[in-house]
Amino acid sequence: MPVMNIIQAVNDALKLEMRRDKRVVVLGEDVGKFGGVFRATSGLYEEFGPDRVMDTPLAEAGIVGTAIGMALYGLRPVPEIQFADFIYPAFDQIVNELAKFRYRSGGQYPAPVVIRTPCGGGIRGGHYHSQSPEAYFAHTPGLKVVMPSNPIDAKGLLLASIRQNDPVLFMEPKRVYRAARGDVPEGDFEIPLGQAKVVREGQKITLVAWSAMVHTAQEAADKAAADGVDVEVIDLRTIVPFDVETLVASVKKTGRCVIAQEAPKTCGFGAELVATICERAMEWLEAPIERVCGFDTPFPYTLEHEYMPNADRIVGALKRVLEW
Amino acid sequence: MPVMNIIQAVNDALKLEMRRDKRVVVLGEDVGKFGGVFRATSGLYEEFGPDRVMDTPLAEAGIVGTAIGMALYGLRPVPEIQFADFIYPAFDQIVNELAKFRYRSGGQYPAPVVIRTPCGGGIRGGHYHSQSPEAYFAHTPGLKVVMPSNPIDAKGLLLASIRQNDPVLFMEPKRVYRAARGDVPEGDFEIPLGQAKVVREGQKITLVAWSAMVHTAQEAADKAAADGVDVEVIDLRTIVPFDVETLVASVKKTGRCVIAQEAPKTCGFGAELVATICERAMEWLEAPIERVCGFDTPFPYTLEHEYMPNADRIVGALKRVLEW
Amino acid sequence: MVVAPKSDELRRVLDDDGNVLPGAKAPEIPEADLKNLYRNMLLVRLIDERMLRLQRQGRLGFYMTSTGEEATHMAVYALRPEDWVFPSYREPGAAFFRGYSIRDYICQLYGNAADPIKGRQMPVHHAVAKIHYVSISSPVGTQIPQATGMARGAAIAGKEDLAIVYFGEGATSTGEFHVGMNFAGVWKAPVLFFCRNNGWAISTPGSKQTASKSIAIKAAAYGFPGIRIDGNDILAVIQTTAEAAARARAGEGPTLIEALTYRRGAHSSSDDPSVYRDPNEPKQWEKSDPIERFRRYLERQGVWTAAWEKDESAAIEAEIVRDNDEAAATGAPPVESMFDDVYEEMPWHLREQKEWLLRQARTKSPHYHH
Amino acid sequence: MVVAPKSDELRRVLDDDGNVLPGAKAPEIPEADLKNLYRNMLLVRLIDERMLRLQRQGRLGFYMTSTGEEATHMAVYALRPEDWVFPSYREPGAAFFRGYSIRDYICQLYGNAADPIKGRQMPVHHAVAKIHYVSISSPVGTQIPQATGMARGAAIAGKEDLAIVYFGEGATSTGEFHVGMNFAGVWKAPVLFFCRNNGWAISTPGSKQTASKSIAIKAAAYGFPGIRIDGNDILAVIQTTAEAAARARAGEGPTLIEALTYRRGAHSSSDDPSVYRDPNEPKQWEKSDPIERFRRYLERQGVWTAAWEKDESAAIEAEIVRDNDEAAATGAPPVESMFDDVYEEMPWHLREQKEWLLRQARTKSPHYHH
Ligand SMILES: Cc1ncc(C[n+]2csc(CCOP(=O)(O)OP(=O)(O)O)c2C)c(N)n1
Ligand SMILES: Cc1ncc(C[n+]2csc(CCOP(=O)(O)OP(=O)(O)O)c2C)c(N)n1
Ligand SMILES: [Mg+2]
Ligand SMILES: [Mg+2]
Repeated sequence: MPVMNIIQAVNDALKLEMRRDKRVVVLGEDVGKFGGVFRATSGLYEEFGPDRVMDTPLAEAGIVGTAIGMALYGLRPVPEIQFADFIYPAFDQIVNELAKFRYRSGGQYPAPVVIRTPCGGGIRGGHYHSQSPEAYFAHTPGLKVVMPSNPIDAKGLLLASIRQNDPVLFMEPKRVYRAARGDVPEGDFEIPLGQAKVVREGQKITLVAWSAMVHTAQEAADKAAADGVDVEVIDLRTIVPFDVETLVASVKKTGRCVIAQEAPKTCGFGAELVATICERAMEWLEAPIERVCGFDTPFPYTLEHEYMPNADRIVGALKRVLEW
Repeated sequence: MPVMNIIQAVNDALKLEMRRDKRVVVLGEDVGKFGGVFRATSGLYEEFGPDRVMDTPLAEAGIVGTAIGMALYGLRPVPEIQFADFIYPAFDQIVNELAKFRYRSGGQYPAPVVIRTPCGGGIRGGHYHSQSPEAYFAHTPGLKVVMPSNPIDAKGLLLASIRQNDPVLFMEPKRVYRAARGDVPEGDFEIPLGQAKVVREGQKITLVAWSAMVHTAQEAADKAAADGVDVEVIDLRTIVPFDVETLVASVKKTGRCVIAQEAPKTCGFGAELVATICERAMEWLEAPIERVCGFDTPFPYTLEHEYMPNADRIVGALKRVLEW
Repeated sequence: MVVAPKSDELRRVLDDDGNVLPGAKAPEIPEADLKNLYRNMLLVRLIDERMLRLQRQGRLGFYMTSTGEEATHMAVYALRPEDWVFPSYREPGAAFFRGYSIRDYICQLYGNAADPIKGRQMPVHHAVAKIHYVSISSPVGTQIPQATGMARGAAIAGKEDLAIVYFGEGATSTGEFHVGMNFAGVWKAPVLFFCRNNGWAISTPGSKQTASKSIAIKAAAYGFPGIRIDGNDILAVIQTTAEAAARARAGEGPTLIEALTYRRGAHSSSDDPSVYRDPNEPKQWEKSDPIERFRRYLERQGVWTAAWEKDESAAIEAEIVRDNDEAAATGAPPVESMFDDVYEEMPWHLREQKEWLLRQARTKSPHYHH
Repeated sequence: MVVAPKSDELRRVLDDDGNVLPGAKAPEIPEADLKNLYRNMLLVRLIDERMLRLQRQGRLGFYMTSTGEEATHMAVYALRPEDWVFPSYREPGAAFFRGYSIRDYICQLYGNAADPIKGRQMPVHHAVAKIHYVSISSPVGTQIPQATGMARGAAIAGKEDLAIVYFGEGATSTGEFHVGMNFAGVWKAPVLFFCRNNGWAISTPGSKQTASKSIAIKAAAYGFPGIRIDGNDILAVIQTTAEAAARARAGEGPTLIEALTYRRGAHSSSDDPSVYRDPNEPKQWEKSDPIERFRRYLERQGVWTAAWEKDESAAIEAEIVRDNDEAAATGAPPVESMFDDVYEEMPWHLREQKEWLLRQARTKSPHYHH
């Protein structure tokens, strides 16, 4: 099996699906000849031409709005938003239009659009090249939100996303775009949406993460293991709909839970996880669930490593919850 | 003391502050001669003229974007977004600009803008005249989010919001705009942001709500009282920053909690409340906290009363939590 | 060929009395089609009157009329049935012309169990996929880039289909108008931008909406032609739309059509224009009523007779009454339908919420019967 | 008076050799000012070279140059000091001209403890309130409606202040451009829209950005004049800006200035133009280099001498080196500063998060020393 990084895995999935399905088109800023600022679409323009790989004017509302129209026509658009931080000009098209088209038309107009966008900090990107806005979309019925952490999931989940018929926010962990490498099967395979993955089995405490935070969580679990603490790490992979069985089963087993979230704490997706676990496994909990999150400030530049949850901070939380 | 409804209280606060402070200006769609589609700004155009009460073109991004510029110049703009459902075209100006101006400039550029907008369902408004998008803003550091439920709070909180120096999302409960009436002091007074109000004292269980849901919560508490269940009802009034002391103290007292939220359940503000309470009062909880919320669908038209939390549904939750 | 006009130039075929103007040429339209066009405009006028009355009687939650703007709806006559219509809330005639039934129309207004959109949206937010009439949204302007994308999609698929998108002059102030027009210009997408300039956006007059000399002139900012026409002149509407469609199909790109008309009624049943508008203003527009002008033209052509109109009106009225009685008697959609169509398949959390609600529904509560 | 030009008309004062063109008239500028303008353009050129080199050496996280566009920065010479500048990330010269210090500029790039914005944003996102230079944002176009609002605010307050807003041609595709321009037209706001049309938006050429004949022509869509000028001709920039400012102060409303220039460097230090752009294209623009053209003009005026430039360059270089060494040696802002300025007063949740972090910081962790 070839070893790929996440960029290569995404690129591979796009090429594969565009060869397989003529309806798949890509559009966005600089996705054409340039292949995208992170090069995730490189080679597509050369292979599929300007009709299926479209450089657009600088307008996210236009990118998503026109993608919706293409989807209504029967195409399979996969627009790219250059950074998740720049998705807000398209917010109305996403939450009021894309998310509601199927429902508001009584099922007559499904709009299968898969919006790819890199998210997260750790690349010295400051306010506007670091954000993790998944909670906004998780709170929007009609959208699915997929957040892979590694190459094989990125490929399998992207293929599955393009082939299903609901709108998907596909958020890619830019901090580990190249750092996260792994074996990725050649050719066609899918990883179904809505299934979490236990990336490390453990008995004492459940540690939940998604996107780039999964790597920080694993680093923390390794450190904890060195202190003899046996942590179970869950990579949610899809946050809407999320895999409640796997999550609750793990917490019932361990009786303790820590959630690692890069986004600001208040009203982040971690809060939903805490609420759900408490609704379903309260009597199994031996300690309060702790959230290790980004702070409730805009994403800073110089102090980004102080801002972002790191392994030490997660280890601290694991200890506190275990010793509670 | 005169009796007012919420529209009159908001109108009174605006007139009062515009007389007191020349820097206060109002802008939005149809806010001028027409006085706003809910008439909250009626009479302002006649009294203060077209320079301080501005009908704008149909563009929310323009309304908020220009309001930011006015605030940077030293004015006190109070833009109106006609319905909260139409705020998303301004989402980028609100979350990437307004919320971050002070921080990103190292404190050089505060942007005190108070965005007024009616929210919530129950007026047969369907998808686009019923939404409660507060969670999006609660997850955005730099914004304050104020959601009064009654006339006196609406006036006092609006005056306080316009006078402090941070951006505020001031969301008004349109379902009870006219139905909620009460004594409102004439002239000047403020209700400080960040303070919840115990609107009904009780011993057995804490019921938390904000905005129009407070009235549904009180109706539920009355019904429960008829069954001899003694419910404490908290009106949060401000959700960012919310009054954690009052909330946690109440839960520690009662040991049980139900949260009533009109917005869709997943990743709503209620989830943050559950998570916060569990972090701070887990050992006092005698039962899991239950959330009674809007369902995770777009806001429907015909079935809106089935969609929205009602007193019966809240009573059911109170019973379940008490009997747990 | 459409050419960008001087901003004050206004294309007309018929004068206010329904005479073909000197120098103008009426499009060739078979008699049956002329009658069908007239009949559909009449239908809009009559159903608007009826439904507004029902709304005033409290039997409908909300309503919006098109009175005085019916000619603009008939632009679709110049298109093919496969072409796509992205409507706003004020062009029901375009749906009727394509075969949307009075029955479905009224059921949508009631949001009842027979509503094609299952009671999901407010009245007048129709969606009719089988006639390529796209789902109407309240947020103003959002359909504009969608139409551009649809048209671009058709071109990518190698099809000849085009899209027409309707909107008011207020919508031209939105960012969506700008991005939809700009993408269309760059892509030379086969899309027709049809602006009903009816003078008002709720209480906001055109003069407060934009300082540009016209709406048509805005097309120059995107590199394609804009043309201003008399929107109460059905022949000008059809002729101009046909020319723009020919351009689009020839690969020459989009056209912006500004149809000057007037919103004679209130913005909606929730609105009260007396607060902000001189009541004489709407009156002045009655003399260029699009239906009356067309009627006079048809009469001169020997196509229209009073007897024929009497029969048509009676037939329409009867159908409206019958379908309204049936719709009013039809119950609400089943509670459980609220959870359908959020996604193609219902995920666990919605399934649970649905089951929970159905359990509740079985317990006594006034809310659960309609 | 500014008049809307034919889209192909281009206003120039200087030819590529720095001669005043026949029929053109050079604005009256005192010698000291001419030298000051030249010096500031030189400063931008030199500091860009230095900082880009430091970035390549890995000593700066990120950088963006303005090479070849320096003349556009000098539009502010035609304004009053109280007027407000809404910059994008590519007009540092406008800040230098108003007195922003090299020291503060470099400290911002390092995001160190002496950074005027406290290390909050990426390099080149300056904010300098004392010279009315508004906080730079990454999201393209967002400053445009803000500038309109600021200008409208000044008018409401009865002041003569106006606002100038800089943006690239890519920004004209955003919804923000449209709403900012449209509000300004309706309000006749005293705002100058200054578009640096440098041909590229990262890898996207102007031809893929819009199909309009020019950027200037877009002003017609908003009812005010647009004018296209040679953006590498500092005298055309100053003259046109002065005229537009006079219009604005006279209450005649906004003007759109399209300054034709060229992005000779990469979009940013993260960009590699060789992937998408013919390397000869930038070369061709070197012959109309704005600094060299101005130099030749000044030389003819007897204002410029090689010796003077040598001294100025040396002084600038020395200042840059000194301030850079100091900035590089300055540590990061204190960890606790991360929680300031989110709100005027710190609410409980941020206070708790701050205290929690400070407790952590005291525990050993590689992350907490800089
Ligand atoms: C984004 C958005 N903002 C505000 C509204 C409220 N609103 C509904 S219709 C309307 C006026 C639309 O005017 P116009 O586009 O001219 O269409 P017309 O009603 O005249 O046909 C407004 C402001 C909305 N629906 N969507
Ligand atoms: C809303 C938004 N979308 C995308 C980006 C990414 N981006 C940064 S600069 C840029 C190109 C801007 O081009 P232009 O406006 O011409 O300015 P120039 O860089 O040429 O000076 C893009 C696409 C962004 N910063 N903001
Ligand atoms: Mg209108
Ligand atoms: Mg550019």
